[in-house]
Parts: sequence; C-alpha cells; structure tokens
Amino acid sequence: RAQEKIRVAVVMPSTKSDLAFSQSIVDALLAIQEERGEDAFEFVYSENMFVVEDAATALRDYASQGYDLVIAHGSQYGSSLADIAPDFPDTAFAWGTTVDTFRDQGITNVYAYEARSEQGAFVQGVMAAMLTKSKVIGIIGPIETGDAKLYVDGFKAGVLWQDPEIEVLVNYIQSFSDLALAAAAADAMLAENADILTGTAQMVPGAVNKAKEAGALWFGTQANQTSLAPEIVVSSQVYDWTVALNPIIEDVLAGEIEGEAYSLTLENEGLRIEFNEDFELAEEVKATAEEVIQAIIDGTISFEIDEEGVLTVVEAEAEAE
Amino acid sequence: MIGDLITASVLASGIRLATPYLYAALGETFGQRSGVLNLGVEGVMLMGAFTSLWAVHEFTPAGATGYDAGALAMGVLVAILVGLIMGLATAVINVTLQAEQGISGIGIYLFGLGMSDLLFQKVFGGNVVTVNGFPKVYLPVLSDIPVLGEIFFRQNLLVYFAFALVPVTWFVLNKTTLGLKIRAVGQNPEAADAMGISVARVRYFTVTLGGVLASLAGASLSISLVNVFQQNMTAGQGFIAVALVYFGSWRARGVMFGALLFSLVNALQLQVRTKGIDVPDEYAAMAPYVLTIIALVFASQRIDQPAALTKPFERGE
Amino acid sequence: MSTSSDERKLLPTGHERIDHLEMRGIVKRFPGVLAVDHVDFDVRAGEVHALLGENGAGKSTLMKILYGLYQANEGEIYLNRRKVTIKSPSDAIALGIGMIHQHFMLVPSLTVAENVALGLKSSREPLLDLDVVSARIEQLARTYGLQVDPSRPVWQLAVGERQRVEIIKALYRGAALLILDEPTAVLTPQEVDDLFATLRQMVQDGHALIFISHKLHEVLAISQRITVLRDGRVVGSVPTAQATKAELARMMVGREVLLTYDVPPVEPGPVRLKISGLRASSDRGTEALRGIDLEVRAGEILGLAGVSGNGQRELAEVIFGLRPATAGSVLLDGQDITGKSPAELNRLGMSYIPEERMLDGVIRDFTVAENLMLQEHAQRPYSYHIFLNPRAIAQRCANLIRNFNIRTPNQETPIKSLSGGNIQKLVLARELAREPSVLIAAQPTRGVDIGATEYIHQRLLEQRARGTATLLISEDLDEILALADRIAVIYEGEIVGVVDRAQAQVETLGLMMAGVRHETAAG
Amino acid sequence: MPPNLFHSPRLDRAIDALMPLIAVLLALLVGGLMIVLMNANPITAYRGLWDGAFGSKNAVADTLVKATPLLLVGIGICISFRGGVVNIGGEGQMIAGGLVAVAIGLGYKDADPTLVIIACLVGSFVAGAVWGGIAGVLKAYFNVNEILSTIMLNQIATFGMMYLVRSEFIDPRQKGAAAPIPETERLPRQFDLPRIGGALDDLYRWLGLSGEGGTQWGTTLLHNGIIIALVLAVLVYVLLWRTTVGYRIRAVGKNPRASRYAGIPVRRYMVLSLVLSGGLAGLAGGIQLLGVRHRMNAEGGAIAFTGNAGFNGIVAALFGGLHPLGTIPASILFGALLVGGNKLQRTVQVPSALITALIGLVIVFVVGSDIFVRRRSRRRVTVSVAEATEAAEVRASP
Ligand SMILES: Nc1ncnc2c1ncn2[C@@H]1O[C@H](COP(=O)(O)OP(=O)(O)OP(=O)(O)O)[C@@H](O)[C@H]1O
Ligand SMILES: Nc1ncnc2c1ncn2[C@@H]1O[C@H](COP(=O)(O)OP(=O)(O)OP(=O)(O)O)[C@@H](O)[C@H]1O
Ligand SMILES: [Mg+2]
Ligand SMILES: [Mg+2]
Repeated sequence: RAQEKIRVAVVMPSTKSDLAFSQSIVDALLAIQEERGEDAFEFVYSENMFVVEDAATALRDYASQGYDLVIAHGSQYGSSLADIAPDFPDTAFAWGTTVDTFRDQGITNVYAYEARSEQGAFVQGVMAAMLTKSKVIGIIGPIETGDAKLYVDGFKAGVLWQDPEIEVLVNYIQSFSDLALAAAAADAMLAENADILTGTAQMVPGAVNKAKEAGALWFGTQANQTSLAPEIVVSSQVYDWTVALNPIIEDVLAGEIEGEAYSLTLENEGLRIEFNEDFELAEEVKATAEEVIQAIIDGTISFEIDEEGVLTVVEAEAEAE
Repeated sequence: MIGDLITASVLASGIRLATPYLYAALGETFGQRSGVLNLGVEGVMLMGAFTSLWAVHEFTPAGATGYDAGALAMGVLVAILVGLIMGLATAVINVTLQAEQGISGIGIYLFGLGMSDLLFQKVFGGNVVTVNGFPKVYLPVLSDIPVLGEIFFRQNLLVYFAFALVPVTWFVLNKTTLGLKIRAVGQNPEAADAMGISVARVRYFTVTLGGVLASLAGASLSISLVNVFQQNMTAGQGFIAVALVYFGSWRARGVMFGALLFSLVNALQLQVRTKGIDVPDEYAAMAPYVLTIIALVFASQRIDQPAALTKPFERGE
Repeated sequence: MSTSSDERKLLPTGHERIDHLEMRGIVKRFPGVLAVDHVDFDVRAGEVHALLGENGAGKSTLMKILYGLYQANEGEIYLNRRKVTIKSPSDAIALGIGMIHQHFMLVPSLTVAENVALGLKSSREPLLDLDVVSARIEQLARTYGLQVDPSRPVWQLAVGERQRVEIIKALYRGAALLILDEPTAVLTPQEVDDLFATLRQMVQDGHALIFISHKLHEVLAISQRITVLRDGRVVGSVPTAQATKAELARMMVGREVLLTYDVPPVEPGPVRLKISGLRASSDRGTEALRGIDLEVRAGEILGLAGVSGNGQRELAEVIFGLRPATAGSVLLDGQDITGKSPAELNRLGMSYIPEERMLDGVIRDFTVAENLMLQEHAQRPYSYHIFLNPRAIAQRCANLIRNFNIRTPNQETPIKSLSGGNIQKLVLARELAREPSVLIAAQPTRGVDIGATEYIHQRLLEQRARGTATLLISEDLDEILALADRIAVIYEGEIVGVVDRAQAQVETLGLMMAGVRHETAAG
Repeated sequence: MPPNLFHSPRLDRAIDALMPLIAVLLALLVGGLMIVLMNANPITAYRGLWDGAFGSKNAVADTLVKATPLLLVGIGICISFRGGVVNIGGEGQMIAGGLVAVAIGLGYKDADPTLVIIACLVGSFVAGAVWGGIAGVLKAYFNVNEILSTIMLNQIATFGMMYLVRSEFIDPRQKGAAAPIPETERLPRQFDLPRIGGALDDLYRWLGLSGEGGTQWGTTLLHNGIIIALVLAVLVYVLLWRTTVGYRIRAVGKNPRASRYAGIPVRRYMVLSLVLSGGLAGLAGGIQLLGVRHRMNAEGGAIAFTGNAGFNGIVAALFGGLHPLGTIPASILFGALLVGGNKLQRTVQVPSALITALIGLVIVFVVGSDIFVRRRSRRRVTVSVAEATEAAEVRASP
C-alpha cells in the first residue's frame, strides 16, 4: 500500500539550533523537504526534550496522530521507544544514535541510525598532528560516552597514528551546557601550550573563543562550525543524516517497514569533512587528509572497539602479512 | 606534584570563573541583608547574558575585526537596564505583593530561562553568534610582577570591576546611612519602621540593585568570559551564587572567599584531568561542591542571618 | 527642628514644645476585638499623664495610634488646638512625638550609636557620622543622666540600658511629647528611680509625657493626672493628688483587689533543690555564675533578688538543663540532675516559667490549645502512642482556660492576638497545672496588670501550701517581700547573702543588690 | 440594620478559591500575547494546552503520572517547611532514590516481583532520607545552612549517578558498542509498577459506562504510583496535625527556643524534617523509576530523570498552602501545565522556551495574587466585628 505524501515527526533533546547534535537532524529534514517539496514531505519537531518522560509522551502522541515516521533523536529515548513501538505496528520509528533496532525483542518497526564519527575524527586528528607546532593538542568532551566518546577516541587515534610523540590532552567537563567551564578547560589546555583544540557537543563555543583569543586552531564536528571563528577553524566533520533517512523514507513510502540500522560513514558520505575555504591549509596536509579518507573508505584503515570500549586502529597492510 | 598543578594560569582562570558568582552573590547579599531572598538570580543572569551580547553584536560596526569599546559599553548599559527592569519586577512581587519568596524566585528563574532563549531565537534565529568581548587589560607595572602579575593583573575590565565591588559592598553596608537602613530593615523591620524608615523603599532599592548585579553577572559570562550566548548557558551558576551568600554569612568578604574557593577548585579539577591524572571525571567535577560544604563545616561559624530574611513586612493592622 | 524664634517655647533639644495634644473619640477595631472604643485623651506640656488599665485594655493600641503605627477607625487628633493627621511614625516624629515601645524597638546587632542614628539625616550624607551622633548622645546623657556607651552593640546591653537607649532615641529626635509604654516593667527599683529622675527633668524642661504602667505606686509617684481604661473605654480620669491605690485598682479591675496578702505559715519540708558550687558562662563567654550555693525546701518560696543581668537567667537555665554547667552540681531530692535535658526534668516534676515569655514561653503562631500542650502532649490521655487525642486535649484546655480565666475568644485563637497579660496567665496555667515539685518562676508578673498579679501570687502561695519548692526570681522587691520565706540576693554571679523575710529590710536588700555582703545572714 | 444580602460568606470563599485560577488566566493572557508575537494562534495553542492536559483519557493519565512525583516531593516539602527547614535538595534526593531502586531491581531479577517492588520503594525512600538527612545533620550539628548544602548535594548526587551509570551500573549490552549509551539495563518488566487503567475500565463497566469516550483507560500509562502518592498525602496530613511527632515538627519550625524550653529535642526534629521530606523525594525517584523510566540514564544529567520535580514540587507545595491535601490539586494543576505545555509546542510549533517562560509567568502571577486572598479574609473578620459592635450599640441605646 504505497503512498506519495509522508509526515515525519522528530523529538530531540536540545534546541533545534544548537549548532550540534539536534541541529544536524533538523538540517537533514529541511534538506529532504527542499528536495521532495513541502506537500510531499511534511515534518514537525519537539525540541528541548531533556526530560525523557516528556519525550516519550511526545513520541507516543505523534504515533497516535498517525505520523508515518517518528524519529527519536537521542540515545536516551531508546527504552521508551521499545515500549511504544509495539503499540503502533504500522508506524515506522527511527532511533539515533545507535545500531539497536530491538530485533532481539521481536520489534520490527524501529530503524536505527548512528554516525561512525571516529572516522572523520581520525582524519581531522591526522591533520591536527601535521599542523601542530607545540606538539600538544587538546580535546574537550561533555561526558565520556556515546557519540562524544567515539569522536574523542577517533581524533586521538588519528593524532597518535600520525605522530606518536604528540601529547593529547583530553577533558570531559561533565556538562553539555556550561560554556564557562568549557572555556576554562580550553584555558587549561592552552596553558599547557596546546596549539590545536577540538571538541564535541553544545558547550564547545565557549572553548572556540578561547582558541580564537590564543590564536590556536580549531576542528569542529556534528555541524559546520566555521561561522564561529572563520580565522581558526580548519575543518568540520559534518553529519548528513539524509543518507540514513532517505532509505527509511523510501521504505515507509513503499509500505514495507523493515527496521534496519544505518550508519553514516565517509564511504556513504553521511560523514563529510568540510574544509574552511577562508583558511589556507597546506597542500600536503589536505592531500594526506584525502588519502586517509580514501583509505578508510576502501577499508585499508578501519577501527575496532573492544569490550572496555578501547578503540584500536586496524590497517589492512598489517593483516596482509 | 600538586605544585605543578597549581600554576599561575590555573589560578588566573579560577579568578575569571569567580566573576559571575561575585556579581550575582554580592547582589543577592544586598537583597538578603534587607530581608529579601531572591532565588530568581539564575533567570536574571540569563536575561543579562543574552541582552548584553545582543547589544554588543548590534553596535559593533560591520566588518570590525577586534573589539569595539562603544559596543561593549552599550552591552554593559543594556545589561544594567535589563537588570533594573527584572529587579523592579522582583521587588514588586516580593515586597509590594509580599509573595512567598521561595516560589516567586523559581517563577522568575523559569521566566528568565525561557525568555532569554525566546529572544535568542527571535533575534538570531537561534544561531550561535560570537562577539568580540572585553579584551584583557594588562595593568601597568602590576601586570609585570612575576606570577602575581599573570594571576591578578592580566584580566579584563569586568573581572577587575567584580573584585572592586567587594570593598564597595562592604563600605556601602557598613559606612553609609543607606547601609545602616539596609541592615536595620533586614534585622528588625518593625524597629526601622518605628524610626520612620520606609521598609518597602529600602527593599525596593536592594532587590533592584540585586537584579542589576545579577544581570551583570550574566554579561560577565556572555561578553567577557565566553563571548557567545546559548540557552541555559548559566548552567545553575545563579543557584550556586545564592548558596555562596550563605557561605559568606552575608559579608562581602566571606562571599568573595566562597566564590574564589569554588572557582579555584573548579579550575584545579579541570587542570587535574587535563594533566591526565587518573581520577573519574565525575569525582573531579564533584570536588568544588563537596569542598564548599566541608569548608563551611570547619569554618568558624559566626552566623548572623538577617532575622527578617524571607519575612514580608506589613505594619500591624 | 523648629524655626520659632520664641525662646520660651523651645526645649533644650531645640524642638518646639507641644503645649497641648488631644485625642477625640478614638475607635480602633481589630479582627475579633474592639480594642479602643470612643476614647478621649489629652496631655499638656510639663505634665505626666498616666494611663492605667488591665492587660488588653487598649493602652498600647491607643498610643500606637498616636504614634502613627495604627490608623484609628474613628476620631481626630489635635495638636495645639490644630487638627493633625498622623499616617506613619515619620509623621509623628516630625510633629515631635516620640514613643518608648513596650517591646523594645531596637536592632540588637547594631551599636547604640547606630540605633540612634537610624533614619536620621547624617551631617555628611551619604556617609554615616557616628562620631557626631556619639558626641550628641553623651551630651544628652549628661543633661538627663542616662549613662550608656554609644559604641556597645545593643545585644550586649542589660534591659535597663536598652531602656535608656530608647529614651535617648526619642530625645535625639527632639521629642516634645514622649509616650512611655510600660517602661518600668523590666526595670529594677534603682533603675526606676533613675528613670523617674530623668522624667522629672524632662517635665521641668516642658516636655509632655504619657506614662503607662501596671504598678500603681509608680503611677502615683510620677504623674499629675491618671486616666483608666477598661475594655477599650475610659472609665475615669482623676488628678493624681486625689487618687488612692485601692480606688485606682477598683477602677481598673472593676472589683476590690487585695494589694497585700497574708502569707499562711507553712512548715518547710525536706530540701528539694540543692545547688552547690555551680558555675556557668554567659552567651558572651564571660563567667556568669561564680559558685552558687542554694537550697530550696518543700513548701518554701525562696526569693532570688538582684539587679537583672547578674546571673539570674543563667542560673535558671543551668538548673533547667538549657545551659551547661562548667562546675558544681544541682540535686533534686538528692538525685544529681546536672545537665539533664529539659524533657527529663519535666518528667521529674520540675517546672520553669521563663522570663522572656514571648520568646521562650510560647509559640506565637500556635493556638491557645497548642500552647497549653507544649509539655503534656506526649502523655496519656492526650495522646496514645504517637496519635493525639483531640477530645482529651480540648477537655484539659477548657479547664485551664476556665480555672486561670485566660481571656481568649476560644481555644483555637492564635495566642499572638492575646494581650500579654493573658499570655502570661497561659504560661502560668500550663506550668502550675502540672503541680510541679520544684518550680522556677522568673519575673512571673512582669508586665501583668494588678488583677492578674494578685491572681498569680495567690496561685504561687497555693503551690507553696501544696509543698512545692519554689525559686522565685524577681527584680520586684515588693513581690519578693510579699511572697518569699527566705530571700537570697545575687550579685555578679555570686550569692551575697540569704536573709529570712522577718529580718529583711528594703534598705539592706538594696545594699546587697549593689554588691555589699551581708555577714549576719550568711545562709 | 438589615442583613447585608451582597455580603454572603459562601460567595466570599468561592472568590478566594477562584483567585489562583484568575491569576493563571491572567498569566495565560500575557502568554497569549507572547504566542502572537511568535506568530502563532493563541486559541489553537491553548486548545492544545488543554487537550494535552485533559483532552483525552491518555492526556489525563499523562497529567496524573506527571503530578505523582510533584505530589510526593510536595508533601515532603510541607513537612520540611513546617519544620522550619528549606529543602531545595529534591533533585538529588530523587536521584538517590532512583539509583537505589534500580540497583535493587537489577540485583534480584528473579525474585518475587511484589517483594522486589516493595524493596525498591522502601530502598528509594531510605536513600532519599539519607541524602536529605545529611543536610539535616549538617544544619543541626554543624550549622551549615541547608539551602547551601542541599543545592550542593543536588550536584553531587547528579555526578555520582553519572559515574555509576557510566561504569559500575552500565548495561552489559552497551559494553561492546561503538558508541555505548550511558544507561543501566532496563528493569525486568514484571517489576514495572502495575498499571491501574484496567481496573478503572472495570469500574466504568461496573457503572455501566463501558465504551464511554472512545479510548479505554486500559491503554493509558497510568500506574498505581498516583495512588501511593495520594495515600501518603493523607498520611502526611495525619502526621502533621494528628500526631505528637507532627506537633513537635511544627513547634520546632515555629519557635525552636520555646520548643527547647518545653523539652523537645530540637536538633533531632530538624534532622527528622529533612529525613522525612528527603525520603518522600527519594520515593518519588523510586516510583518514577519503576513506573515510568525503568532504567537510569546519564545523558542529560539530573533533569532527564527528575523532570525538575525536585524544584517544581516546592512550587506545588507552596501553591497548596504547605498543606498536604492542598498540595494534591496544586500538583495536578502544575502537572497539567507541564504536560499541556509540551502538547502546546507540538500543536503550534512554538519554541519550548515560550512554554518555560509561560510557566514562570503563571507561578509569579499565582504567588502574587495570594496577598489579595489574605487581605480579603482579614477585612472580612473586621467587617463582621464592626457589624457586631454596631448591633451591640443599637441594643445598648433604649
Ligand atoms: N495588632 C493587633 N491585632 C489584633 N488584635 C490586637 C492587636 N493589637 C492589640 N490587639 C488586641 O487589642 C486589645 C488591646 O490591646 P492593647 O495592646 O491595647 O492592650 P494593653 O492595654 O496594651 O495591654 P497590656 O497591659 O498587656 O499592654 C487586646 O485584646 C489585644 O489582643
Ligand atoms: N499584629 C498583631 N497581631 C495580633 N496580635 C497582636 C499584634 N500586635 C500585638 N498583638 C497583641 O496585642 C497585645 C497588645 O500588644 P502590646 O504590644 O501592647 O503587648 P502587650 O499586650 O502589652 O504584651 P506584654 O504585656 O507582654 O508587653 C499583645 O499581647 C500582642 O500579642
Ligand atoms: Mg500594652
Ligand atoms: Mg503588658
């Protein structure tokens, strides 16, 4: 029972314009709407759903209002989704960021999407390693889990892969909203004469400005952060969720909901490294970056995470021996 | 080992972190000394944070690369204005309408939390904007003193001003007729009233002043510490500021010590983790909160809480 | 300050005198009370007009209206024949009216000078000019014999000193008319004499004074005219010259009042309360008790005389487990009870009527019933396990209210709207109803009208007859001489002597209270 | 004089009761302007608010579920405020409760559900009580002001929770994941608090109302936590006004000195007030966990789990006049506001910030309006006195 019009609802933890996690999904939906047209693609959102209980209510409400695709854009919404999805077998749900579609619980109408942000992080890490003069690089994260952990570990791996000598300072400040604390963390790193910083989540703008004052370089992620400080941002890893959303939408339109998991990778261009044009980047650095990207795409460089969540870089050459 | 943790730069950054607490807590001190508890500080801070950033952004000439003194002045001015309005509103609610100060504060907090974000989205479409905030000002001579120079005398104007406020507050409270009225009204409004003092007028003044300072606290974040605005960027600092007033047992100096202790420990715990010393991040983050309590347990307790704190005054009728 | 050039009309304070002030047809209603009911009242320069009346008669209310603290529902006020409206204390102050409030209106945490300077224009606004103020205070102190140290914080002052601060505050503001609401309630005889000296001085200078007291001899001693209120109405106004105690008492209470009682002899029983070598320190850390030895026998009232602030309060608190003893012991029927908690002492049948009743004796926001149950609530039949038994409680309260005739609309009235005399009765009722074996009564009749005073004294004598050992702490020598079997005098934390009432004379006691030891009667 | 027909006490009391509602309406009016400024239609917006709160059985259920922790925290606040201590630590106490509950639940997966549920609830109460008790002891024995300590303890609890959930308590299934989610395992379903919708439907059927209003209660998320809360509200009322313990708590709250003179161990009762109110907040956490969340998650910090009930409960209690029974309608009203607010956002797509500001306005207006109620009641007594006296005078004159 195919259809041509589709109504999508998304529930997200922070504001739709946080220049980070929540904004990335809204941008994707806008892009899709752009492409398919207002009347073929309609979407609504609930933002600032920090309170999981409220998010659950919203999800349930959207489903019962007959939206075709209901997106729970936040890993904390998982358990609620597992409770709700079975009550609405004809509705498609999507949950990010994760790979879990609740198949093991016999649920078939939940899609999952995640970003292998360690890939882009690795690439940016390599660039950072080549650009640093002080041989000190700082990474700021919110809490040591999920997407943030992936990015931080990837970036660190990239740096060390390029130059094991470099000192990498990591700091999870335990807050998603405290810009002052992020700034102070940046201060601490700059004081250790770090000359390159990066970070993930909503509170990083605080750190970006410290980098700007100190003339250190910045790598962004989740969204293009060039606008924050055009003079110091080298590049940003940008998530393009359309890569995951489009196939889901096709399924919904075709009326055959399978509930699969999608990952954004450099390969499928769900992850893109967007360079800052205003920043003149040394050619060889850019070249190396492109090589690494290619290497990751055709799998000669890949990443494994073990039980303890430790990320290790696996190189095909090594295996060939 | 601990030696290379406590570096000049850590102390300097601790002092910077202390500034918003200082503004907010000193403002709250005035209010509480006159008998009014205002839990709404956080909300006013957010309003001040956004509006001042807006003003700086608005009045910075297009294409300006560095900071613009005029724009920064406007930023502070607007913050003061907004603080004035929020403060007056608070006074109307708590003094004239004699509202239960516990709740009215929470109401003001939620209003500020929402309103600041709303304006942010209305004005900037919610897009993060950065401005060129207050630049560091190296005080001549002083800033060249080894170590101390870096710690104290290479900060920006809003930081200096915050610390200048400490002696000013002490002076106003203890050396002026106004201060005398404030202390009397907070301790025994009936007596003050019987001496022909308008309890309401005094409280209007202190609460409004508290609003202005809270608003400046916000500005000291958005146009001096981090130079951007985001919804809920104060992340609970307003409530900590209120707590610090109790820590300092209603004295300017005590409040300053509290703010410094809290912020220095915070800077230090960040340093600890930057150094990669292996403590769970969460425990490190806990440190300032735990230590503030412990410090108070061992601090010699000379509590003289304003006797009329949170008690609305109405002449026996 | 006045600009009148006519020197004769000016007071030493430089303020214009108030030749005549008149209140006409004043009516004031409070929720549930008609406090003042069409009262006419007037006072002239150079006279003391005394206002008498039972607790709750409306004296304070009438005066608070004159001072602008309350607004009258009806009636006018005329100053020098000119109609004036007084909306707030500042209006009153501007007109040259000052008031010494029954409950001190001072800020404890501030110094004397600060309290005086409060609300005044400073000579160097916006800065304080405490030095100037202090100088002026000392000047006034000399003119009117009011010794105080301007730099001391008020919380460190004894009540007498606080009283002086209040007067200085009024004089400083150039009060031409001064209202004194029960100024002597908390003063020792010596302090009263000093106060009267000051008042006479003021009258000479042409001040107009309104004086409220429950002590008839004071009224007779200081005033030229006396007006008596009852239930908010004027029952009479007489020149002091023609007034007698008995007559005034009848006017106030509406019946004959015993002004002296015959104390039936009671054979003292065994020693109930034995205090030996007791030492303790005050709130300020200074040593308040320096080795107290006392014995109180069953069926005996031991009066403890002394100028307030010589350790009376500390002694009572140590005995009752509210303040730690640094040395010495307290024995109850031979059992050591030093440092036991008030709860235990209650159980052991000890009872304490605190001096600061508004603060320590009652909970202002609680109802009459709730206040009556402060100790007993946890005992059967008033509660089973943790559950209160409303019926039993109501029962008991009804009885107490009747037996001690506490004037209250009903049991559920918050006591804060009772008149102080009645609050005092309530505390007394609560403590005596428990028929304690040892009773510590501190200033039991302070601020209480004569009717109630008589009544309370009778009760104390009843207890005595019942065999209660009573420690009566009082600054009112008349009270002590009227009730006590033996009289101990305390001075600077030491007992300077114990005398039987038989040999007691006011003079010797007065000397002892000033610290002169009394060899002959080393109890 | 003839009895005044226009001065009926019943009417007066009605107006007093309405006063808060009038205030709410005024606030919504102001909010309406804001909504217009955000170029949305206030009518639709407020219909959304209403529908979200009471529009359907599901809505009502959501409102009640939201009100449950507010009520539990609120009645705890009644105790502490009556006892003269300000407990701003509800957030931390809820988290403590939730943590212990999840620990117990996961520790005894195969035990008898009823027992485990009871153990979890008791455990959560104890945890909250301990967390509140710390502030109590600090106040009573080290005179550390409780406002300060509770604010600090909230943060400490939050960080502690984040640590445990990320390390010790983390769901084994997350261990291997590329991007592990910081959350515990979900409690076994048999530990979910029983839903009471079904029972309600039976009741409807029994009343012959079956099928009324489309959807059945059975499908709603209404769990029996609300019943626990309501029962406890009554118990707290009894405790405060019908027992010696409550009497002492109130006495200490009103006048510690006099209480001490009367032989009440003041410090112990200070601690007790905080222990009890902390315990109730902890229980709120436990019920939130067993009834709604079923697992702890570190993302989004405290509020993700508590939904700010630790603070909002204070508001509910004060709206309820610090009276446990008054807190019941207050919590429901406040819960409705929160649930409806989110629905409002969904209906007209205004930023959530607007709703936050709106709720702030409502709170301010309601507390601001309270004075008029007090004034009126005072005037009322005086008036009646005046009449009484006049009457007396009339009688007096021949
Ligand atoms: N602010 C008030 N509110 C309600 N009732 C009051 C108030 N002030 C006084 N009353 C009542 O008015 C009556 C008169 O009180 P008032 O203080 O004038 O008595 P008083 O003559 O001063 O008694 P006392 O000798 O104890 O001082 C009393 O019944 C008292 O309870
Ligand atoms: N605002 C008020 N509300 C209710 N009652 C009041 C109020 N102000 C005073 N009262 C009561 O009215 C009575 C008269 O007030 P006043 O200040 O004269 O004290 P008082 O009766 O003389 O008490 P005391 O004899 O202990 O000094 C007091 O007992 C007081 O409790
Ligand atoms: Mg009086
Ligand atoms: Mg009296």
